Amino acid sequence: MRGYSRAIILALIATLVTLAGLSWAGIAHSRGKAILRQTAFVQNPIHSVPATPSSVFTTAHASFNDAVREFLGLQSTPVQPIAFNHRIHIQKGLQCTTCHTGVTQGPDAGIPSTNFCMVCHQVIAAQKPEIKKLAAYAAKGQDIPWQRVYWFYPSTHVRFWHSPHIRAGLGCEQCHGNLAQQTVAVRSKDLTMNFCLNCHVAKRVSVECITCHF
Amino acid sequence: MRRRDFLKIAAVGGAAVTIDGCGDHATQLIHFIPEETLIPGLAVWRPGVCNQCSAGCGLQVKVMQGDAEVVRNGQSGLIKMGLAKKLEGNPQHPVNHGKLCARGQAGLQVTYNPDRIQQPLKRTGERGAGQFARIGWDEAIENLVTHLSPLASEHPPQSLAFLTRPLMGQRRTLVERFLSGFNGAQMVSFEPFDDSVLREANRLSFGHSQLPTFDLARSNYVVCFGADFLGTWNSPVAHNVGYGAMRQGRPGNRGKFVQVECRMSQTGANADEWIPAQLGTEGHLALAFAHVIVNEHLVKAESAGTAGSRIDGWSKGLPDYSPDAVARKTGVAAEIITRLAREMVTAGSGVAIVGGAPLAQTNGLFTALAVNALNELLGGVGRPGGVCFSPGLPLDESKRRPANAAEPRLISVRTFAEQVLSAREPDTIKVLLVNGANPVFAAPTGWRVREALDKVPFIVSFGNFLDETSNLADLILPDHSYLESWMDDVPESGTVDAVLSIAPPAMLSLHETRALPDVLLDVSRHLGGEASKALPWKSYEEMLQATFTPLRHSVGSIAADTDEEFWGKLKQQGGWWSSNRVGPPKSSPPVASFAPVKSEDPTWDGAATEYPFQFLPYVSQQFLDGTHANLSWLQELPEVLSTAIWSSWVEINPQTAARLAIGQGDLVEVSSQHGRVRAPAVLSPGIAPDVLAMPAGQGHEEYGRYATGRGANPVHVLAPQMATATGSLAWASTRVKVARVGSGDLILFSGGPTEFRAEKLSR
Amino acid sequence: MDAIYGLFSSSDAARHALAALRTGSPELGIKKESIIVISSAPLEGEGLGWEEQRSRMPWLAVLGGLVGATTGYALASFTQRAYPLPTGGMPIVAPWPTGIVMYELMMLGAILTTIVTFLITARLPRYRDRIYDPEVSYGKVLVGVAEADRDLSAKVTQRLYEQGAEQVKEITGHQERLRERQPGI
Amino acid sequence: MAHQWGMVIDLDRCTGCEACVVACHAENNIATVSPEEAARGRTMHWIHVERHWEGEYPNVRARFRPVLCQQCGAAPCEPVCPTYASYHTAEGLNAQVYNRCIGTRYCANACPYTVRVFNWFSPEWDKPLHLQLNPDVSVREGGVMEKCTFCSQRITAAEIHAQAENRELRDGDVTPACVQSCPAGAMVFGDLSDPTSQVSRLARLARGSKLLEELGTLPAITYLERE
Amino acid sequence: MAPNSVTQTNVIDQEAERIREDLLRPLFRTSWRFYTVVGVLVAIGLPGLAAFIYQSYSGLGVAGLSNPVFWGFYITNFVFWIGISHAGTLISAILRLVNAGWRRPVTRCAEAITVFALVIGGQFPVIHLGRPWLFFWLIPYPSERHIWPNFRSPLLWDFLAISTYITGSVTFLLLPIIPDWATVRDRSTGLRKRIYTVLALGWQGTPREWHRLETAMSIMTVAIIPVAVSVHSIVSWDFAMALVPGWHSTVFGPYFVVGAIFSGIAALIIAMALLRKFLHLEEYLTPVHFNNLGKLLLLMSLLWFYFVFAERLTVWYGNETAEMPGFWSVQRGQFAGLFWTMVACNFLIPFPILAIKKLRTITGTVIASATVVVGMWLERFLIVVPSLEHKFLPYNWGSYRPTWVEITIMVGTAAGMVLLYVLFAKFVPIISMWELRGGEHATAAEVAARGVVGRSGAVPDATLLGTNG
Repeated sequence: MRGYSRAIILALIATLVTLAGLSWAGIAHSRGKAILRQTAFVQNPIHSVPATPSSVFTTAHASFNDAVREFLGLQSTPVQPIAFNHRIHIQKGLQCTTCHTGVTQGPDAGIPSTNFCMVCHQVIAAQKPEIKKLAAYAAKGQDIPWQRVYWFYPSTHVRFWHSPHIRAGLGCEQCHGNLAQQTVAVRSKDLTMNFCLNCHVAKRVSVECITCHF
Repeated sequence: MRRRDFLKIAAVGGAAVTIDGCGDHATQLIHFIPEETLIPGLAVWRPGVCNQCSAGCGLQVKVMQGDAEVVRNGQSGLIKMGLAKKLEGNPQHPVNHGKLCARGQAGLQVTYNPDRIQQPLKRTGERGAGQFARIGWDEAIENLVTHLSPLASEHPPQSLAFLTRPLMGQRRTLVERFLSGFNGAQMVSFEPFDDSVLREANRLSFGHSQLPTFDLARSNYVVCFGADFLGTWNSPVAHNVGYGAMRQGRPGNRGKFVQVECRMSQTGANADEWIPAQLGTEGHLALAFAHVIVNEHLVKAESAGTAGSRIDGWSKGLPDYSPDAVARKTGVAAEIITRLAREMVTAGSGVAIVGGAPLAQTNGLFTALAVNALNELLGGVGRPGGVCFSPGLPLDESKRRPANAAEPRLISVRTFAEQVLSAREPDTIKVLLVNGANPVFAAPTGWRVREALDKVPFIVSFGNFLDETSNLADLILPDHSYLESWMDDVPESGTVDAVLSIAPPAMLSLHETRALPDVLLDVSRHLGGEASKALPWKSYEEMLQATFTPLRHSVGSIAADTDEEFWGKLKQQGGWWSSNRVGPPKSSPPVASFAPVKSEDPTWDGAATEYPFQFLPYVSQQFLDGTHANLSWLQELPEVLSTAIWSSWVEINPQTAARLAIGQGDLVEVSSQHGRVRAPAVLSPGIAPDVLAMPAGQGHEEYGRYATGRGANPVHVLAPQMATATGSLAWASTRVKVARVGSGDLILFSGGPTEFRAEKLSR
Repeated sequence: MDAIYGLFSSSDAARHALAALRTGSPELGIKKESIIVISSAPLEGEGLGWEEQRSRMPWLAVLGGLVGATTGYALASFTQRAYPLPTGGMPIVAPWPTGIVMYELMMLGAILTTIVTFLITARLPRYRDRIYDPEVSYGKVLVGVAEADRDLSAKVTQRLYEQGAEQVKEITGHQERLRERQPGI
Repeated sequence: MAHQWGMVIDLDRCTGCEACVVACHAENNIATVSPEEAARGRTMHWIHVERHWEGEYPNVRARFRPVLCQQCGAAPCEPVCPTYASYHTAEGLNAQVYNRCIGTRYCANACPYTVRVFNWFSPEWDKPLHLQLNPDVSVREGGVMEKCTFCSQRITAAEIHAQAENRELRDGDVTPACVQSCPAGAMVFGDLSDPTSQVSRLARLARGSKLLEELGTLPAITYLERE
Repeated sequence: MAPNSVTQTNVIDQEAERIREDLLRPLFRTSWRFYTVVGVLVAIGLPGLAAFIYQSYSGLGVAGLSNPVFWGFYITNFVFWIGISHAGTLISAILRLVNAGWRRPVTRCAEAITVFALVIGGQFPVIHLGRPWLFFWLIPYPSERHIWPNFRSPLLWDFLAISTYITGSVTFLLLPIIPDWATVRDRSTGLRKRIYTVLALGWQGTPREWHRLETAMSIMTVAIIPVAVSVHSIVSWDFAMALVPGWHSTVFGPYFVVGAIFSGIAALIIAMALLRKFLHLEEYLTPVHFNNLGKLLLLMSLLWFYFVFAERLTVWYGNETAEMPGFWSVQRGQFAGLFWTMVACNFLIPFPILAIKKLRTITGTVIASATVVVGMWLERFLIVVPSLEHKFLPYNWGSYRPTWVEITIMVGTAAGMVLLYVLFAKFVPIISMWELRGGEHATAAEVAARGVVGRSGAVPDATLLGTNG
């Protein structure tokens, strides 16, 4: 009886030893790429250690919380520094393209700088509290830190060009809702892949994955 | 475990605590009003001038709007600004025809380098300890002016020196003018692997003291002695463009290419015939070719003209250079010599190229003159498919310097160091201005540059980076990167046209840096007097405009009615080039009297018995002389033959290695009479058994996070030997020995075996 | 649910008891269908109810397999055609891989059908209204009669004891109260 | 007829200068890893220049061959992907859809050219190197496979621009970064379905061959062998 | 006749009761040893879990995989465990199918191995993912992305096959447990009784239930064998479908299946030996079982050797450029040590032990099995890694060196497997009580002599392997 229990223990030990041997000695010997550590050196001592590379730009998540939110597709509602009123501007006859100048030419719509706002608001409605905030930014030489309303997580790898959609005759409201009815812009459409695909299928335009994901 | 990993784990652990507690970092920063407006997401292409080597290629810079973290008026914040996103060649540019080499492409990382000096620094600790305090520009300029004003007023001889890497375009003029305000100021030019021997030879042979331009595209036969012209030498992009056309640009007429060298370079790998010759005997081989050509009456000896006359015995048919005699010397079989010589002539148009290691010998000038003579004999000089010299701009060169100013003395770093170290009054040089040159890293230890710099009382560096030389500075006034400043250059070679490359800044400056020319103008204004008279312009742009608008009157790529229009188009086009090609000049009249060179063998430092190997440092494909070692793209770019990345190494012939029991990747120590260096071995089939080769560029002690402490610097073993004729460093004339010292490590991009044969691979 | 049953120590005794109950069913006034046998292991030999057992389970499994295979084909072909993405130069509905999908789903279908059929035909799970005695798990064989709301005790008890029952118990009402009955009453 | 994008690489012109490699890094936001990671063979090159030695010293020769994704017509990498992250577009591109990729790395095993690279970690850039990132191209996250796309962002942009100008794409409208940079003009890109395009004409040359042609992967890249 | 019969049955009854007590003892009595074992296994397993979390968060790069060796230990373990899983279901199904009487004490512990090996092995494809949190994209379900999984991918076949297999195996394991749970239910009290009451599904033991159970089992027996064969074939196709020299082989299907059964039997023998020792089942798991399984193992060892030989022979003889570097690296290159260890473990050592009757004892078969398990793991490793290291273009060759993460996860999951098994043995009678009738287990001779088990249409047992014990 004792005999084979010892045999089992021996076999287990042999397994572990084999595994250890595998991992450290046998597998990756010599000619492969992985020859670790770099030891070429000069005789002069290195007198200053290079700065530790700091990771600033990464698609990794800042926290576990972020990762979970992204996984679940949660996007927090943006809080704008100035309660920009879209409705009033549209009512006054401004076109979307007056401010969002990039929309007909390139991928991004763009948001004008404080200077652009001040072209009008130097005079118009200068006394209103929100405009005063604007003026204060302008006086400090600062731009307004607008928050994005529509955006995608980096892991969606979505590239979107506005201009072809505008050229195709799509109205802004197709994807952004009727801003003539909105004050501060809110995310009124859920821009899911389903949303995009339905339109692309209906209009018989490309549904190749790499049309948008590249 | 790396710190990053730790933070990540900590983040997981802390997630429960910090639920929703994380804000967007970007929103906490101030947003500045943009200083230029660009359509977001759309690229604009702006011209540029490449500064990654001295070829002077024209750039096209893709600029797109992005959010950059900058400091404005002492406040940090975010700004939407045009950011350079990609560098491409300027398609109109006559040198590079829209192409750009790997190093040129990587130039983007100069501007965005994390280790750039972002604002003026003042030394606080011991010199060389690397301790600096950040200061403002006003303080910095004031500091410099304080040190310079006594020199400007008192006129002590040799009080100021300007140590620089070879300057491009009007920068050189500006610096010369600046220095002319100081009596006895010296310009110290430093380029580790310079071509002064070739320039001198070209002056003697052809009357042009400049690097040659090759018309490879129309050449039927290229024989190259040692120059890595497709990789690193002279104007590589122009050469590649021409090479491609030579090979397959003319249907049915594929040019032949023969490379003579003892260590296969990237260029040599492309040769139809690769001929390893003894290092330093390339001149003999060239003359042996000439011998065959002349003695077989394929071409008359006299047709070599002046270039031929520089060689002793030319007119007598070069009796000393019979193929048999030369075969013994060079190790190249006589039959090969004879065959190649005949081929060269029958090919129609041929060109001989020389550069690199053969000229970095004590007999470099002999070699260069020999090849020049061969070139002239082949009839290629000034003809299609041959060699020519780029014409200068049709501008009045006399305006370069104020008439009354003395030309600053141009000396080498070696002379400078000797002067400083030997001077009785050690502070003869009171102020040293350093721009881009890094002799502490790249000059042989025997030159004692570091000791010399230690004796200079005040060193100012205009460097972008803290390198070994800048690290010794007392004051650092960081320059803009070349994408952030006005750039101009007149390429020395690479084109048959007269070319001016010029470009305004492609992007606004990212950090609180200032362009060197503008700083010098500013300083000269502060100094007043002679110094300011020589530099009457408010800005460098103004100087460039004043200098180059006269080009409007020459026939060239820009037609404009007014100077303003011309200037505007010039800025847009990224340069000016003569449209009707200024014909390549014929051999110029003889230059002074010169005793014809006799057969000369190289002198090696070190006895062959004790030091059995010839040591061949070579300009690195990734880093050139080491300037680019701080660019991560280039560190991770496999050197194409060894496939090594993030490394430096010693190349050894496999048979030699077997004899010395050295295996691939083993750590070896290479030692000469002057120093030692340790690096892993790379067994390379393309190197002569008695040669050890090592790439330059690594082994930085101080050059940012990507370069510091990485690899080894071959310069440490070099003998401070000079090429006899020019006084430049004979960097390939040291003998060494080698020994395995341990199991070293090497990072190779390719995990494959070196012995694998390609022919099995595909059909 | 009312029931009465005897516990037997041997399968032979149980078989005899079962036979006795069957043959005596008109006399005892019980239906043959309400005679129950419970054992802790499948009983060997004739006469213990096995011969009556027939099941279409194998056929159902085959049917389930067919359904699975069809599902597999439908799944593979409809989903692939819904968003046709060519890969590797293969047809959108590639025959060989679809065959594998069909095969696996066929087997899955057969297995699931078997499980479901087993549970349904064996009337499992069922936690209420069951006649059971823990003694069974000690190896006893239970033979008895289960007929709703009928008092059969005396005769059946008698008969069970005659056949060698070690114990006879009865269940009355919905509480499933167990009451042991003594022999000879 | 949809475009069929293809490339010709003239090995007689290729000098091994590796301009294409850096151009690709710059264009496609390819991360540099680190010496430690590089030592594990985890560099991210989408294109590399293979070097093969032939012969012994002194009759030694090296051959260069730039190898990038061959955009195979019958790509072994595509069908093995369980999530369709790898598939074939109508324009002949072997697409890699990053967001669909779950990181099985099966495609990379199946690829006989070993040109697929995996993000073993999420890439990082030391500040401010992130400013060099091309906004036209995604930054891929850790756990995702990537490879040469024939610079599909440039194809898309060229198509959008052509559309804006109401015209068809012309030969030469699209040049991937590597082709654009190649000093020796060794690489030519274009539409193989257009028999008059430069790439079609070159692909028909007798010197042309496909890499590992015998595997039947139908690469879209033709190599013109060195003479 | 009747009294005689009664006496007889009473004896059997007592015997059966003793069996039940023996087999139920582990369920009701918990010794310190159980807690120690569980503690140790948890202690080994948790670091594996931690390593997986670390890997998920940091990136797969913390493992030793590289370009071009994209698969390493994880896939090796996946194949290995799926192979081990063939212990049970397949063996047990075959033995059931041929109605080998001696199988009765063996089947359940074999089937349990199947289920747990699948549970463990099935984790590896997820563990090895670059973005494991998205593993559910393998499941065909309608999503707003309009995209379904790619049914052309062998990984999807894997998913389907393993899903089917695990469903089948669990069924196969659970169905015969129901009556045993009923027994436990009847003998326990309190919470345990309530749990087992639920688990027993209200099992009574009527002829109808027994009949349905046996019918279901016979269908499952027939169904599970092709499923098991298909599972390991599909696992082999993960490799064979890829254009990798050394993988792209038609023999891989049967080769993998044979290897799987081989390692499965070995795992079963080890498990039986451990159970016998620790649960004191000496009387039930007798040398006869080990002897019979040893013979099976011997057969598989020969088959395995045949396949290895056939596969190597064709590669060597064909001498294709692309295949040879990988081949030689295994035969005499850096993997030669592992290769010859594998050959020793799978053939040279077990063959004599199993072939010589005197050595085919419990100790002998266990030693042979232990080497086979190690050898089969090595075989999987040698299929996965050397081929990936040597693909078509030699410039891109690379190498693989696992890190602590992979090893920790591997050891941790192995501990998890054992833990699951230990817990199973704790909560379920590891030998099917109702199938094991009194006296039937006594000796093989008796087994052979006793013949038929009463089941309608059943083949008389001991036809195949049970007869010559």
